[in-house]
Order: sequence, then C-alpha cells, then structure tokens
Amino acid sequence: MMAEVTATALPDLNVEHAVALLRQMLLIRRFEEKSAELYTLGKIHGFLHLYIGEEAVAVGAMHALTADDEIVSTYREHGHAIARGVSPAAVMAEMYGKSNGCSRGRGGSMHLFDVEKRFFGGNAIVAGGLPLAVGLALANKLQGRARVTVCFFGDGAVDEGEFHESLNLAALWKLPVLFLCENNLYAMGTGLERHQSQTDIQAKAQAYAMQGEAVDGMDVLAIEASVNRIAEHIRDGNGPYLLEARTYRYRAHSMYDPELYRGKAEVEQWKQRCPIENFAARLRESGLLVEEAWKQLNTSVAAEVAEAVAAAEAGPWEPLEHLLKDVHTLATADGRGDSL
Amino acid sequence: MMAEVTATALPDLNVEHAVALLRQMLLIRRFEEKSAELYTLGKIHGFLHLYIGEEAVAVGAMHALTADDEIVSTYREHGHAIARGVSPAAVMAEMYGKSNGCSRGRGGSMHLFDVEKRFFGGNAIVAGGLPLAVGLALANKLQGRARVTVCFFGDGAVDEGEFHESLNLAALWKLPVLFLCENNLYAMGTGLERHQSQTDIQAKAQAYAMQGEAVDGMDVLAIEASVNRIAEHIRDGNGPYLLEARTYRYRAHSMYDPELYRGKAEVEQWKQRCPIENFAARLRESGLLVEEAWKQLNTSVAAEVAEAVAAAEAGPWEPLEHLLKDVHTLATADGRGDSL
Amino acid sequence: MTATMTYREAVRSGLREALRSDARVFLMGEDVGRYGGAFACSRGLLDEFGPERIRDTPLSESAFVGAGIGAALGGMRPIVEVMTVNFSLLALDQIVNNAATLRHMSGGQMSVPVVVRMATGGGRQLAAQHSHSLEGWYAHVPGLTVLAPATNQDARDMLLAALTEPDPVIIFEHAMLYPQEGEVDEKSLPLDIRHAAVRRAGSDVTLITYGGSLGKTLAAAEELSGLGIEAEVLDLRALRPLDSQAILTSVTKTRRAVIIDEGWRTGSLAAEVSAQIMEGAFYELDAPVARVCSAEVPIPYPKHLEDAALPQVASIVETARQLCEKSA
Amino acid sequence: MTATMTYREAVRSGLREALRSDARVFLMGEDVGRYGGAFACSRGLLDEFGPERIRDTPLSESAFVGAGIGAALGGMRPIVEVMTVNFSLLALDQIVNNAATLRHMSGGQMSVPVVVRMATGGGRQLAAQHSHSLEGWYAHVPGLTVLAPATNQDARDMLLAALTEPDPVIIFEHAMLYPQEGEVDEKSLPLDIRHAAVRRAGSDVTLITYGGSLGKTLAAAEELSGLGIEAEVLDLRALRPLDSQAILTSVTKTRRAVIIDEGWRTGSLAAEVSAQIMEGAFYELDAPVARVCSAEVPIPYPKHLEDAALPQVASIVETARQLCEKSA
Ligand SMILES: Cc1ncc(C[n+]2csc(CCOP(=O)(O)OP(=O)(O)O)c2C)c(N)n1
Ligand SMILES: Cc1ncc(C[n+]2csc(CCOP(=O)(O)OP(=O)(O)O)c2C)c(N)n1
Ligand SMILES: [Mg+2]
Ligand SMILES: [Mg+2]
Repeated sequence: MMAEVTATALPDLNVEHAVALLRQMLLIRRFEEKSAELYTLGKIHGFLHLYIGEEAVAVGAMHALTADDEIVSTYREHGHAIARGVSPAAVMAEMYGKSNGCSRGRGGSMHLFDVEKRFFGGNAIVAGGLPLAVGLALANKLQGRARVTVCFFGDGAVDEGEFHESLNLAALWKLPVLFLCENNLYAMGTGLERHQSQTDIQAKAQAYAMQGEAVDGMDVLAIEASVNRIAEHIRDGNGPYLLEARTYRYRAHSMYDPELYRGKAEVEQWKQRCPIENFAARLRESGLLVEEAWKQLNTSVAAEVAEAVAAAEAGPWEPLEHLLKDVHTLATADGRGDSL
Repeated sequence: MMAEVTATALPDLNVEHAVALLRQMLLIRRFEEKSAELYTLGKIHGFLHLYIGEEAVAVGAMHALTADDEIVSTYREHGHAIARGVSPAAVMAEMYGKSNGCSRGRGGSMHLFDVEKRFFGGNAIVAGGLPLAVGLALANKLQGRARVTVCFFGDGAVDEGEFHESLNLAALWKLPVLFLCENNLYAMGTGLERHQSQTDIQAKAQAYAMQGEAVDGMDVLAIEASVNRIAEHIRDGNGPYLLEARTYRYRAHSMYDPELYRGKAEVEQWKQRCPIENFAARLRESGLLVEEAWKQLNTSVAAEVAEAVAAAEAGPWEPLEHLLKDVHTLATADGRGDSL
Repeated sequence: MTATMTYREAVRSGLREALRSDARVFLMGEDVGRYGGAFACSRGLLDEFGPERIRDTPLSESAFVGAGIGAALGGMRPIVEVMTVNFSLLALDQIVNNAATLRHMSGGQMSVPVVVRMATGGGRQLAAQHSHSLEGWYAHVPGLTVLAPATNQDARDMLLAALTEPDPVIIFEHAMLYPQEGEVDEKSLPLDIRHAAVRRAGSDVTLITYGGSLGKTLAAAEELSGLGIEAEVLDLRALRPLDSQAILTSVTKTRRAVIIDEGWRTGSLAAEVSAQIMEGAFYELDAPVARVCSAEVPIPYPKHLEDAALPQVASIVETARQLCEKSA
Repeated sequence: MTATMTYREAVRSGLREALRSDARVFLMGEDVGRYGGAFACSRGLLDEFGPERIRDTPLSESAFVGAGIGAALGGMRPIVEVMTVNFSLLALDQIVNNAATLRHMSGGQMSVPVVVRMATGGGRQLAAQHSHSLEGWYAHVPGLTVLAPATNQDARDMLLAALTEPDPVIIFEHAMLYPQEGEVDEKSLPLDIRHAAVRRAGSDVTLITYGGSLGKTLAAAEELSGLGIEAEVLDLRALRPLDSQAILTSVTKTRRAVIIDEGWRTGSLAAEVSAQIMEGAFYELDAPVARVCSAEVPIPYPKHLEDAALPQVASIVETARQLCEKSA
C-alpha cells in the first residue's frame, strides 16, 4: 500500500521557494503540536483532528494555486487553512472560540473559514464538501472565470454516495474542479481495505470517464508538481480530475481515539517518511539548507505559533447578545443582505 | 449505443421452455397494454410505468432463478412480478386498489409485493431498493443460505449515491447479490449521455473490484444464459456481480409523459428489435413455433388478461375501518408479531 | 392587468421573469429541460434560455442540491428544483448541514442565496413513498426560510421574492395545485413573504392553514357559513418564520382556532401553531385549539383510503362545528 | 442484584446480552468493531463475537442502514449503529421510505424488525453540524417506534425490548449521557417501552422531558423545591408513540406544565406535547403550557454560546417559577 519513496531530483529548485515550503510544513506541524497541548490544557474543546504527517499535501497543493482559486476542505483542515494563508492567529483564536477567530469563534476546529482567501471551509460531514465544490466550479464555469476549485477529502469520504454523485456531475458538465483525496489509509479506525472493495482510489475516476492519478503524499515537491500540472489542465477547460495523495496520519484520529486499530510499528514505519524531515534532509544534501537557516526557521516558526496563542488568549469572547447573530443575513436596501 | 442484434443459435432449446418464455413475454405485453387502456378508463390511478419493450429482461432473468432466490424491484415492475410468478390477477387487482391485490391494494402499481414468491417489492424511490438487496444478501450469507438476491434498477438509478454505496458494500463483504441494471437509455426524459459521464455502465463494476458485463436486453435467451451463469457464480461464493441489460422502453416514461425528449424514429428503430416478435420469428425459423401454436398462445394470454381484469373488477375494497391496519405488526404472545 | 393562468403557469411566469432579469439566475434539477419538468413548470424554458441556464441533472439529489448551494456561494442565484419532497430526503443533509449553517458557522462571512423548489403533498394516489408532506421538518431548521404559496399569485411572486433573499429559501408547491386556475398580475411588485394573509374574514373561529389545504379550508368555511358559523381563514404563506402575530391577532378576535395541515398529526407543523396559540393567546381562548391533520399512516394508494387519510372539507367542517358548539 | 456502571456500559451490557441470546442479532455501523465504537459502546465485543457479528461498515449511512432493513426482511435482527443523528440525515430516506412503509405498502406481508441506534444532542462543543437533536423528526413518522433512554437501566432494557419488537425501532442515546454512572439490574425482565415514567412526584407543576434533558430537569426540580414549588418530573421514554395518558394524568393533577426539549423550539417535539395538552387537558390548566427548548440557531462552538443556546437548569427553573407565580 505504501507509495515508494521517490528521491525526486531537485533540478531548478529555487532556495526561497524550497524554504517557504519547508517553513510552512514546519509551521503547521508546530502549530498542531501546540494545539494538542492546548487541548489537554482545556483551552481548545470539541473535536480536534490533527494533520500531523500529512502536511506535504496541503503545502504542495496550495503553492500550486492562485489567489483566485477556491478551496473546500474537511474537519482535518488546520493545515489546509494555514497553507492557504489563513493567519495562524485567526485559526488558533477560532479553536479557542474567540471572536477574533477566522469564523468569529462560531465554528471551532472543524469550521475554519476565510472568504478572502477563498477558503470555503472546514466541513464536519464526511464528503459534505464535494457537492459544494461542484457548485463553486459550476459558478466559475457559468461566469467564464478561469478558476480551479480544489476539494480536499479523505479515503473515507470516497465511500459516501456524495463522492459518486459529485464526480459524475463534475465530469458530465466538465467542471473545473480538482478532487484531491488525502488517502491516509484509515477512515477513523477502519483501514482502507476494510472500507473499500477497490483500494486503488484514483482508478475510480474511470467510472466517471475522468482522469485520475496518484501521487506520493509525503513528498511536497511531487504534490506541488502534480497540482501545478493538473490545475493548468483544468484551467484549460479539460474538466475535472481526481488526484489521490497517498499519505498517513501520525496521530490519533481525534483526541478521543485510543488507536486500538493499528500497531505502533506501522506508524513508526511511516514516520520514517516524515514529509518535513525528509524534505529538510534533501535540501541539506543539495546544499539548499544550512544548519543555521534550519535553526532560524525553527525559531521563527516557534515565534509565530506563540503569537498565535497570544492572540487567541487575548481575543475577546463574542457577547452573549450575539447568540442569534448571523443565522440570517440582515436585508439591506438593495435586497442583497449584509452581516449584522 | 445500441447493442447489436445477435442471432444466437438455438442449439438444444427445448420447445416447452421456449414457448414458456415467449408466452410470458406476451402475457406481460398484453397485460400492460390492457393496463394502459384501463388507466385511461379511470380504473387505474396514480403512476403507471410500462415495461413494454423490456420484457425479455425480466423473463430471461426470472427463468434462471430458483424459488428461494430473492427479487428486489422498481416502480416499473409489472413485468418483474409476473415473470416471477405473481399472479396477474393479484397484480391487476393491486392496480385497481382492491383488497385482493398482491399488496391488499395499499401499494398500487409501484408497490407490488409477494413474499411467498420472494418478491420484495416495487420501490418508488429510484435506487431505494439497492441497499435492501444488500441486506437480504447479507442475511443469506450470515445464515449460510445459497440464495441469490437479484436487484433490478434502471440506468438513472446508477446516478444515485445508493448505487455506489451498495456496490461497494456488497463487494467488500462478498455478498451473493446480482445487480441487474436495465439500461433503457433514459432516466425519465434524460438520455444516458446527459446523465452519466461514463455511459458504459457495466464498466463501473471495476470501481468496486466487482465483475461486470453487458448483455443484449432484447434477447431473452441471452439474458437467461447470462443470469444462469452469473447466478451459479454467485452461489459458488464468488461475491456480487453487475449485469447491464441494454434495452429500450417503447412507451412513455409514465402516463403523464409527453415524450418531448426523443424522436419517433429512434423508437421505431428499437421496435425493430422487439424482444417478442424477434424471438417468435426465431422460433418459427427453427420450427419450434407453428402458426397454430402462436394463435393459441395469443388466445390463452388474452384469456388470462381478461381473467385478471375480471378478478380486479370483482375484488372488494378494503373497508375504511382498516385505514390504520398494518402500520405496525400486532404483537403476539411470542413477541414476534403478526398481522391484524 | 391580470391574466388567467394555472398555478403551473404562474410558476413558469416567475421563472421566466427571474431568468430574463438576472443573468445570475439559472434553473437546475431532474428533467427540468428536455422533459419540461415533472410538473411541466419549466416547459418551453429550455428553448428560450438554453441548456446552460436550464440544466437537466442526473438523479443525484444530494449532489445537485449541494451544487446549488456551492453555486450560490460562487455568486450565482440558483433555483434548484427537487422533483418532490419525497426525494428531498436524499438532499436533506446538504440543506440542513450546509445551506442552513454556512453563514452562522463562518461567522457571517458568506450568505447562501439559493432557492430550492419542490412539490409536496398527497391526493394523487401515489401511495406511501410519493405522498409526503414534510415541509414542517424544513420549518424546524434555523437559517432556512420556508414558503408555501397557496394561490397562483403567490406561486409567482414568492419565487421572485425568494430570489431577492440573501439566505436559503425552500418553496413548497402542493402538487394538487398545479392545474388550479386563477388570476395573476404579472407586473406585481416584489412582495413581503413574511406575512400571513386573511383569505376570508370571519368572527367565530379561525381556520389556519397553508398551501394545498387552503382550497379545502375555504370550501369548509363556506359550508360553515351555511351552518351559521363565520370562519376566518388564515393562510400562513411562510412556514418559517411563522407569522405569529397574525395568528394571535386572529385567534384573539375569534377566540377559537382549528389548524388544517396535511402533515401527519403527531409532530406536525400544526402542533407548533397550536403551541404558539397556547403560549400567546391562552387566556383569549373559548375552547382548545383543534387540529385537522393526516392520519398516522403511510398514505395508502386506493382513493377511498387516501381520502380518509388526508384532511377533507367534511372533517374540517365537522371539527370547527363541534368546537363552536361546545364552546358556544 | 444491581451493579454500578456507566450508561455506555449499560448499552454494552444490553448489546452483549442480545448477541449472546439470539444468533440472529448482529451489530453493524461505522467503527463499531476495531475502533470499539465512536462512543466506546461496543468496545470488546469484536473479540467476543467476531467480525461477522460486529461489522465495521464503510462511511455509507444510506447503504448500511438500508442493508439493516434488508437483513431484517431476511430474518435477522440487526442492530445498526449510526454514529450520530447528524449523519442519519444521509440514511433518512431508507428509514422513512423503506423501514417505516414496507409493512403497510405490502399489505402486511412483511415486518421490518430492525433496531437503529444513534447518539443525539449537543453540549460537547461540536458546533453546528454535530449537535443536532432531531429525534422529533423521527417521532413524526408512522411505522416507527422511537425511544430515548434517559437512565442507565433504560439504556440497557430499551435495547433488549426493542429487539423483541417486530417493527423498526429507533433509539436515541444522548451523547452527554455515556459517562453517566448509575445502578443497573442486569437481570431485569424485558420491559414495556411504551410508558412514560414519573421520575419525581410533585403537585405544583409537571416538567415533561426525555433523554439528555432529564438530569437537568431533575436538578431544576430540586431547586424549585427550595423555592417552595414541588415539580413532578415526567420522563417520556418513548417519543413515538407518546404516552399521552401519562402526560394528561400528571398535568390534570398539577394543572401546569413545562416541556423541556433540546430540539429547536419551532417545530419541536415539545410543540406536539403542548398541542396534546391543549387538546386533552385545556380545561384543567391553570396556566398556559410553557416550553424550554434550544434557541433558533445552529449550535455555536464556544461554551458560553452553546450553553446559552441549549436548555439549562436555570432556564427550566425560571420558566417553571414564572408559570407558578403568574397562576398562583
Ligand atoms: C457523514 C459522516 N459520517 C460519519 C462521520 C464521523 N467521522 C468523522 S471523520 C470519520 C472518518 C473519515 O475518514 P477519512 O474520510 O478517511 O478522513 P480522515 O479522517 O482520515 O482525514 C468519520 C467516520 C462524519 N463526520 N460524517
Ligand atoms: C430518488 C428519486 N428521484 C427522482 C424520482 C422521480 N423519477 C421516477 S423514475 C425516474 C427516472 C428513473 O430512471 P431509470 O432509473 O433509468 O429507470 P427507468 O424509469 O428508465 O426504468 C425519476 C427521475 C424518484 N422516483 N426517486
Ligand atoms: Mg482517511
Ligand atoms: Mg432508464
């Protein structure tokens, strides 16, 4: 099942770009490690689904997109949000439930939103985002906008009827959407081979006469290259695409999960393929990363995480009188509506 | 799109068997022609979906099954029911809404049931029967019964999430179910190529690591042979199968349909492949059907239809006091429950 | 400036006007295009507006309703037709968990201006899976606006008004109404969709209803008048938000109320109306509020049983009469 | 003969007994096996009963609930676990259009002895898509029996009783109850699931509730007692059929009622209870029936807002107190 470790050459890799990729993966990792800590401290509540181990997918993919493209995500979306440029402080404040959170504290960990970044949210219903992505892409097509809608979802989401209906609709109408499956081999505690009869997920694209392919989800450059190429293909009007990123989650499904369903050895084996460590090692080997720079990276990332926590701590609570706010849009004179 | 007219040889075809097939197709045809007439006379109400043109599928498939096998059907199921052995009188009475109907008049045309024939019903929610079939097959597997559950559905049902979820579940658990898709090229007024991006329906089986194949849905012998072979395969414990019967409906979708979406020429072309006329012609050519026998067949079928109508006309209405009957099973001493 | 037309034509008139006046509007759903709509509401529109704006969808209720929500997020004004409320259960997750929540969950960053239309109700002998009246469920969900046009004018105007709403609107068209003839002003101004309407004034009892039951209720009011009982008939029009003020005003005047609702009795929208009267007009009542709803049975196919299962003029008259007699 | 255990252990005790005593019983749902159940109800059962009877399913709510219905038709006694009511919307078509109708539509030829269990309710800061209380919707559907065990004993016994029913039963377990400790008699006899239970006797007001709100309601009754108000607490237990007799008996005695229900107020199950009291005990009432329900908002994530959205001890006390004062 494990994708092979492909030591992609680093031909014309620009240092700044490489370091940016590395830094972002590191930021997400440290941000989430801190989140887990804050969860046990009772600062964050509800569900917390960590992305640790999967960072390369978000970082590689987001770097291949433009500011106009749209993202539809899942409940395991801190990494997606941060890689997309949502401020870590706004994400952390959201998880605190503060009103300086990116969803004004209404959503928490599973519902990060940032319309300016065209980040259309975390969604806590597995596969619930796929139809939305189809609709966003339809709007783009109808309005003649050359945008790509990227829809993230897990291997478990592939089981749902919404996967089937959405892929068919997108292919039938040749919509500009990239279905990006993060196959981490588990849907909660159920291994892929125990929830899908056909475990080669990308091959399912054929059932929709759609193009599909798999990519090593632990290799940020491979992902960036794939999404780059595919996004261009989609932008050229060739219709949707299914990309399966083969990855792995190092942590429990959520903070409640006792992980009875997999062995330590399996997790350890995948940790050998850590997207951050391996990429850093490759950069070092290529002379693109010196020890001093790595240290500086760590320091600046730590500082950014600390700032995020400080912003969350300092943020105000939404006043109780706002309980019913934003259930509806307040009507404005032009009938378009606006927020309270 | 049209499957080729394959003039299958009639090697060791037994006369009685051939005539039985022919008679049943003819019975369904005449029965439904009469139903349409009775609908315009106001004897039958609600929706009436005619199977005319598709008779070979039901007749071929049912002849390949045993009395223990189970059928799950659709709202276009008069043919399925009659081919399965549900009495035409009980079907006609059901369409009249009389209490001698096969569902005591409660269901009408779309909800024919006959548990003794293991006919688990018409279902008016497109694709609503697929999960039921999976469950029936699961019960058979858990109880070690070598039964096959045959689930009929249309090309439109393939669009629904239930198709995807059900095929995955059945394949994952290797359940003894035959998914029999009656691809008549239209879902109501929407042609196949306008509702599915991949129009080769049987090929979708691969998305579930399931076996799939197509059969000429206008050739009763081809269907019987396919279902025979596949049912044996399934009974041997090889898991589910997707069989796509390529067929055509000659009549409107329902009695309400003005048929704006297809041309007369297309319908006429398919009528050249009439499953009844062509099979009769083949039997005649092979000397298995003489004109006298054909006439007798027609007479006996007409009589059977007339009897069905008479039974329906004579049948009693369910008394009004029974309105709430059979919402729940009445509890019996052993806690198993029984009908009122 | 009115014209006589059927309810279905009034819907079509609204659709056509919306499509002509706003390029962001499009219609999608099963068989809305080539077939002309399961209830023929959109017949002819494909020719006028083309397949990009009159989109036939696959049988994929969850995906195409969700796509309507997504397209609304993307700046369009989609009208999604779900053939009937029966099939809308397949799309309920998208409506409840996405359409109704996205604005709130995102802290007000986005609105979802989608309009979902569907036929509802029984009476056509379509049996247990095709005769649901589940609009009461939608009326339970914060974030949605739920409309039930009972008149031909409302069929047109409510659609146009719904399209000016920034948030999701669900419109229930009772299937028995489509052939109903009536006068429609096609130049009417966008109307207020949040108010109930008194369709008949009266002083002895208020008959509260909506959608497909309005006709039966008005007929019952006529019969009651013959019995010396003058009923006021209140058409709710919006099922969410309920026009509680109009309900209480009328009931305070008549001191008696009967609610007519084709939903199954237990857990019906009628229960909510009754509870609101309990809370807001208890001391004004001369008699307990009564309900005429559907019997607690999956709707049976044969006409005599279906008729017995649904509210009818006779049962409305009888309930109102008894109420007035007992509390005379 | 009782033992102290949590609600989740009581559910497990019921599951284990059912699996041991009837070979036709099996459990299926997402993560019920290797993971041990999202709420750990089935932890350990995979080892004891094996993967054929403790079946992990794919994320396919519609198909595996439908498969439960089909397996019931095939002679099994399936227990289907839908992780939470939030995801059950994806399976609602199967429950409403198949489980609830098959017996009636077939003229009584078949029964559907399937038990569907799911967690419900808010209170865990899971936000708008994971905090629904939609049991009232299920209680609207003829053909279903709907149970809401509030005590640990009921958590066990109702499951066992449900398995003796020939027709579909839906069981709602409030997610906040799972860690609740309590005494459970594991040798109890199969019980009558159709009766409400008086959990506290009182004479001044009846507090009617069920499931996750019972604890808050009992706490409120204690506080009210300190204020000189003796509340009777009625636990509905079955949401369909409602034990109307028990409701009317208690209200006739106390002449006042408050209904506590975590559903959104408009269209809540509480509305139905209120309407039934209107119809059955109007002349016995000293004051209008009141409701304490959830605010009309998708449940927000932060604790202070979530608390404000859901019924709380304080709001129950306040509502009951005002009711008693005004009508003293
Ligand atoms: C419709 C639905 N069913 C069940 C759940 C509970 N649940 C949350 S995450 C999850 C597993 C999803 O697995 P996958 O799609 O592979 O994503 P991953 O968690 O691995 O990133 C489940 C069962 C849910 N949120 N939504
Ligand atoms: C879930 C659902 N959506 C829509 C309908 C309305 N409807 C009834 S039949 C039909 C077309 C089904 O086409 P197909 O599956 O190909 O079967 P056919 O009628 O061709 O036999 C539609 C849209 C329905 N009954 N159920
Ligand atoms: Mg996964
Ligand atoms: Mg078809």
